[in-house]
Amino acid sequence: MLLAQIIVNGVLLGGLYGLMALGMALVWGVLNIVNLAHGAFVMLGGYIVYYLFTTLGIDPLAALPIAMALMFAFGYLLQYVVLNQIIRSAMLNTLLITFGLDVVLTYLAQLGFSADFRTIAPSYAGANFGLLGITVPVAPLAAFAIAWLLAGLTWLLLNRLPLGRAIRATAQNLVAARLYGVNPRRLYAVTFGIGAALAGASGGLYGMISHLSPYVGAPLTAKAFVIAVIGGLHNPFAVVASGLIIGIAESLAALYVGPTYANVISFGLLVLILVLRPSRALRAA
Amino acid sequence: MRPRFVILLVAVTALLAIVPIVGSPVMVQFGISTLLFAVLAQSWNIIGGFTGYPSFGNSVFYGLGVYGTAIAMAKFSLPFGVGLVCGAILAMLCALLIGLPVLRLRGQYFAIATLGLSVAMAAVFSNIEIAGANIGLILPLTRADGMFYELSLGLLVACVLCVFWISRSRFGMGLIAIREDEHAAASMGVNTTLYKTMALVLSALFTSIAGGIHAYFITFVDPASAFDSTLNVRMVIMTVFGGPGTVLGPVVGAFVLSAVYELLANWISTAAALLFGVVIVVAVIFMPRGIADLAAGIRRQGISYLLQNIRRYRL
Amino acid sequence: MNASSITSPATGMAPLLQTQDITKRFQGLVSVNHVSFDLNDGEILALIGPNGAGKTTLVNLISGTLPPSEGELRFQGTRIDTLPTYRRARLGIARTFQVMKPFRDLTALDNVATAALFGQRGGATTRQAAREDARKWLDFTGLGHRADQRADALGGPDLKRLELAKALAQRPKLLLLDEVMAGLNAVEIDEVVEVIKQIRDSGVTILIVEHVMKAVRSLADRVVVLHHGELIAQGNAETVFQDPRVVEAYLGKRRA
Amino acid sequence: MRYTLTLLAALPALILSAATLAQADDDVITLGASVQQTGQQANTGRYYADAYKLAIDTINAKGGVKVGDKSYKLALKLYDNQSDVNLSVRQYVQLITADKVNYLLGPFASNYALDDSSVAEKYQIPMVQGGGASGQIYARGYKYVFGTLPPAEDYYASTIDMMGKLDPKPANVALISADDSFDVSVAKGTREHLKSAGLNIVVDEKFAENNADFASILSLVKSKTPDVILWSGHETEALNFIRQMKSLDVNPKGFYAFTVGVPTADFRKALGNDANYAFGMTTWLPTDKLPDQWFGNAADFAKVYKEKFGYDPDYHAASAVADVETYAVSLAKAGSLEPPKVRDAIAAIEFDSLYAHIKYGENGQIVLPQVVVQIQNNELMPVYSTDFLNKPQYPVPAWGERK
Repeated sequence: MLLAQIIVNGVLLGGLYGLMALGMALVWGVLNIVNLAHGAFVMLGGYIVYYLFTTLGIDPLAALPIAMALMFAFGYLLQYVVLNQIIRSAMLNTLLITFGLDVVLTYLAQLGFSADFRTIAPSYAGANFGLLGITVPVAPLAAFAIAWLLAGLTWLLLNRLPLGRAIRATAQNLVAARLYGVNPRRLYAVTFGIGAALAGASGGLYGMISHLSPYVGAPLTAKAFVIAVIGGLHNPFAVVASGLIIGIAESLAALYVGPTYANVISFGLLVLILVLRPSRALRAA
Repeated sequence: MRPRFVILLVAVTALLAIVPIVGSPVMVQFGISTLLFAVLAQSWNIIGGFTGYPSFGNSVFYGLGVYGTAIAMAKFSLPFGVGLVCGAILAMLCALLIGLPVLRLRGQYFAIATLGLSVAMAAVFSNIEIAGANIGLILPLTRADGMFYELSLGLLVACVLCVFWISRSRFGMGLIAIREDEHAAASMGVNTTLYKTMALVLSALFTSIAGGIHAYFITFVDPASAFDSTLNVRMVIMTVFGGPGTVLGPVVGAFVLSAVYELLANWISTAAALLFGVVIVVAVIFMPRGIADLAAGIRRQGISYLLQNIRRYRL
Repeated sequence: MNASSITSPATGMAPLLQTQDITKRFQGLVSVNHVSFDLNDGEILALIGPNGAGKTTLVNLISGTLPPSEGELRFQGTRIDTLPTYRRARLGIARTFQVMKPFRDLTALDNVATAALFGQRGGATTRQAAREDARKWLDFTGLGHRADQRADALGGPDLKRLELAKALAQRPKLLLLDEVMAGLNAVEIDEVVEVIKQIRDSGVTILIVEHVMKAVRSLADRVVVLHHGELIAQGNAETVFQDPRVVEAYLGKRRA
Repeated sequence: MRYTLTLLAALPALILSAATLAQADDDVITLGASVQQTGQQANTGRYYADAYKLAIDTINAKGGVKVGDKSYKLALKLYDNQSDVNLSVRQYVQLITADKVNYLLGPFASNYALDDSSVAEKYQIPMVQGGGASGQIYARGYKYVFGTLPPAEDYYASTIDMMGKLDPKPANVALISADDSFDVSVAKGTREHLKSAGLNIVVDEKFAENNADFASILSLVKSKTPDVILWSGHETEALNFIRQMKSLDVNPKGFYAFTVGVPTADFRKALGNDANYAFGMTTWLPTDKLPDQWFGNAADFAKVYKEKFGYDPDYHAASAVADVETYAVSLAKAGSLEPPKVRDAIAAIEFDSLYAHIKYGENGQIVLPQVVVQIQNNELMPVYSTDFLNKPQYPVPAWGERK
C-alpha cells in the first residue's frame, strides 16, 4: 500500500514537473535558447495568480488563463525587444543573457512582492479523497490534469494549426519559416510567449501546492532543464511523460534510498540516458 | 607577441604582487577572491573556451579541491601544501574518470550531464563521514592573508602561462580544431579523445588548487558551498564576458565583473543585484564576443562596432 | 557480381588501399553492400554513381568517420578498419568533406596550419613551421591572397580550395576528395583538374568522388561505379561508361 | 588593443583603493554588520537589519553609552551581503579595516556566522551575533565571538521534557530534518534527548536542503503511525510540509512540532487556518515579564517595532537587540574602547534584557531554554518551558475533524 501511495505521489508531482518543462522544451527546441529565467517566469505566473486570487477573489483555476495571457504578453515583448537582438550569436550568449534576466526578474520580484512567503490557498488546496486506501490530494491531481490538457493543446497547436507548422518549420530552418509568410521576429516572439505562458500556468499550480517567494525560480529551472532533456524537445506528451518518470523516480528514491538522494536520482538518470543514447546527443551537436 | 606588451604584462603582475604590501586589507581580501575567480574562469576557458565543451562539472573539481585540502588538513593534520596536492590529485582523477564517458556528449547535452555530476557529488559528500558529513569541516585559522593573496596570484600566473602555451602549441591547435569541428579534427589526425580528456584534466588541476586555497582561507567548508553550481555559472559568465578562447579575456572578464559586483554591493547596496543583471544583459547585446573582441573592434571601427554587433546577431 | 580483390594490372605492386566486402548498415538500411576494390599506388581512382549510391558513406568508412558493419580495410597491407579516425590520418589518409567543415573562427592560414601540425606523422611541430607550410599550400590552391581572412568570410569556391589545401597540408599518401568541384564554374573546374594532376604527379594516390564527368574523364586512371550501395562496374573510364548497367543506373535515375 | 585590456584590468584596483578612505568620528562608536537584505535569506535577514537600527536609535535617544567619563553615541555601518557568504566575509574585513568600525554584530544563519566570525577572530575584534546557533561556531576555541542563540543540539530539549507530562503520554516519534549543518546538529541532539527520555524513534529521515516535496516522507510517516513528529529545517520547507500533511491527510496521534516558522507572523499568515495546532519553539516571547533598560520591556519593544517596520518581531529580532545591548552594557563596564578589554567585559557581564537574562557561557554561547509554543486559533500561545504555561491543545485533531 505504501508503494502504491508513493507511486501516486510521484505521478501527481511529475505532472506538474512536466508542465514546468513544457515551456522550456518548446523554447529550447524552436529558438535554441536554454532559458535560465524559466523558473523566474514560473515564479511570476505564481504571483499573478496569487494577486488575482487574494485581491480580486478570482478562483486560482479560473485565474490561470489570465496569468497565461499576461505571461504570454510579457514573453512576447521580452523576445521581440531583447532576445531577438542576440538570437544568432553563440549558444553561450543566450545562456548568459537569460541568466542576467533571471537576476533582474528575481530582484524586481523582491522589490514588488517582498521576500515574504505566499501560498495560494483556495478552500480545496488541501483537500483529498481516499481511493482504495490511497490518499489522493486534489490540488496536485488538478495540476496533473491541467498538465496533460496543456500538453494536448500545445500538441494541437504545433501539429494542426498553420501557426504551429510555421513554428516547427522555424525550428528546422529559418528560411523555410519565411515561406509561411510569417515574420520570423514575430514568430520567435510568439513562441517565446507561449513558453512563458506555459511557465505561468505551472507557477499558479505550484503556488497552490507549494509556496511562492522571489527565490523559488532557480531550482525549478534546473528541474525543467533535466526533464526537457530526457523528454526530448519536440513532443509535448513526451515532455510531460518524462516529468512523470522523474516524479516517480524521485519519490521512490526518497523512500528507499533516502530523500537526500532524490536529486542524485533524477540527474543520475539523466546522465545515464545521455551516455547510453549518444546518437541523440550527437544530433544536437 | 610584441616585447612592449610583455613588459607591460610583467609590470602589471609586479604591481599586483605588491598589493599586500602597499594596499589595504580590503584590497587584499578583494584581490584573493578576484584572483581565484580569474583562475576559475581561466581554467574553464581551457575546456569551455578552447575545446568548446561547456562544462558545468568544474564546480565538482572545485569541490574536490576544497574537500581534498580540508580532509587532509582537518582529519589527518597534514600541512597545507600536501592538502593542495591531495585535492588536485582527487580532482584530476575525477576528470579522467568522468571525462571518458561524458566527453562523448556534445553541446548542451555535455553541459547538462556535467551539471548532473556536480549535483550528485554534492549529495555524496554530504553523506560521507570523513568529509564531516553535513556538519562541515573546520580548518585552523591563519592570519596570513598576504600569503593567500600571493598564492592566488602565483596560481593565476601559472594558469595564464599554461593557457598561453596552449594557445601557441600543437596541443592548443588540436583543441581549437575540436571546438570548430570534431569530425574534421579527427580526420585530420587529432586524437580527439585524448585531447579532450587532457583539457578537462588540466582544467581540473587549476580549478581544484583554487578550491584548496579558498578552503584554507575561509576556514570552514560544507557541501553546499563546496559544490555550489552557481559558482560554475559564474565561471562561464566571466569567461564569456571576457572572451572565450583568448588568453587574457577570461582574466579581464573576472576582474571587471568582480569589480562591478563588489563596487555595486558596497556603494548602492541592495540594488546591486539588479544592476549586475542589467550589466550582463547589456554586455551580451553590445559585445557578444566578449571584452577581448570589443577592444579590437572599437580600435578597428570605433563606436559603430557596438551597433554592428546587433545587426550581425539579431534576427 | 562483387568483384573480388584484384591486384594492380598496371604496376604489379601491392595496392595502397584494399577494401574487402565492406558493408555499412544504418538501422536495417544497407548503404554500402559488400564492396571490394583496390586502390593502387600513384593512381587516381574515381568513385561515381547516382545520388544516394553510398559514395560519401564509403569515403567515411575509409577515413574512419564511420565504423563498417562488416568487411576489412587494408592500408599498405595492414588492417585499418578497427583503427580510430585519427590513427588513419596519422598513417597518411587525408580527406575533404562534401559538406565543408572549415574552422570558421580561424583564418584561412590557421585552418591550413592546423592541418599541417597534424596529418601524417613527421610534419611540422611548431606553429611557425606549420604556418610556413600552410602559406605554401594556400598559394598552391590559389588562396594565398586570402590567407588572413577568417574562414567564415570566404565564399563557396574559396571554401572548396580551403578544404583541398587543408587535406594537402596533411602530406597524405592517400587523398580522398569528396566532390571538390561541386558548385564551381567551368574555368574553376579546369583549374582544380590541373591542381589534382599536379598532386598526383607529386606521388599522392587519389580517390575522387565526382559528379562532373568531364573531370572524371580527364583525371581518372580507373573508375568504380556504385549503385544502391553495390559496386556495379569498374575499369577505365571509357569501358565503364559504356557498361549497360551503368547507363541504366544513370538513365533510370534520370527517368525517375 | 591589448593595452586597453590591461588598463581595464588595473582599473578596479584603483577605484577600490580610492573607495577605502577611512573615517573616524570622535564621540561615536560604530558597530558594523553585514546581513542578508536581499537574496535567499532576506526574509529572515531583515529582522537583524531592522532590529540593529531600532536598538541603536533607542539607546542613542536615551543618552547613548557612557565609557569612563565620556559619552558616546552609537552608529551602525550596515552592508547587504545579498545572501552571498563570500561577499559577507569581504564585507566584514572592509568593516574592520576600511570603515574602522569599533565592534561587530553578526549576520543571520549558522553558515554565515561560521565564516564571518573567523574574520572577527583574525582581527581580534569582538563579534556578538544572534543569528547562528550551530555548536560548530563555538567549538573552535575563538576568544572574540559571542552568541545569543542557544545551542542547536538542545532545541528540542524542552519539547521532549513536555512530552513526559502529556496525557496520553506519546511513545513513538518521527524525526525529520534538513541536511544542512545546523539542522543535522539539531537532529543529532534530539536523538540523544529522545533516547534518554526513553522514547522510540520510528522514522528518522533527512531531506535535501531547498526541497519542496515531502510526499514520500509523509507517506512513510503515515504508514508508521507515530505519536509525534519532530521536524527541523527552514521556514519555506516547514510551510510545504504542513500543506502536504494536510493534502495527504497525515495525522500523528499526538502532535507535530517545528524548529522554525511557528513563531513567525509571516509564516502564520501564509498558512492561515492550516497553521493552527502546530507546535514550535522560541527563545523569546513579547511579554511584559522581560524588563529592559532601554525599551521598558519586551512587550513595549514589540509594539514599537511593529509600528516602525510594519511587521511583528520574533526571537531573531529580540536576539539582535540583545547583541546591541550587550555592547552598551559591556562598554560601560569595560571603561575603555580597547577591543581586548571590551571582549573581557562581554565575557563577564550579566544583565536583564528584553530578550532574556544575558550571560555568555565559557565558549561564548548563551544557554537559554526554548519555550514550547503552539498556534491556537491563529494566535501564538506559549505552552511550556519548565512547566506548563498554558494548556496545550492536545492531542491535535485530525485534519478532517477541524472546522
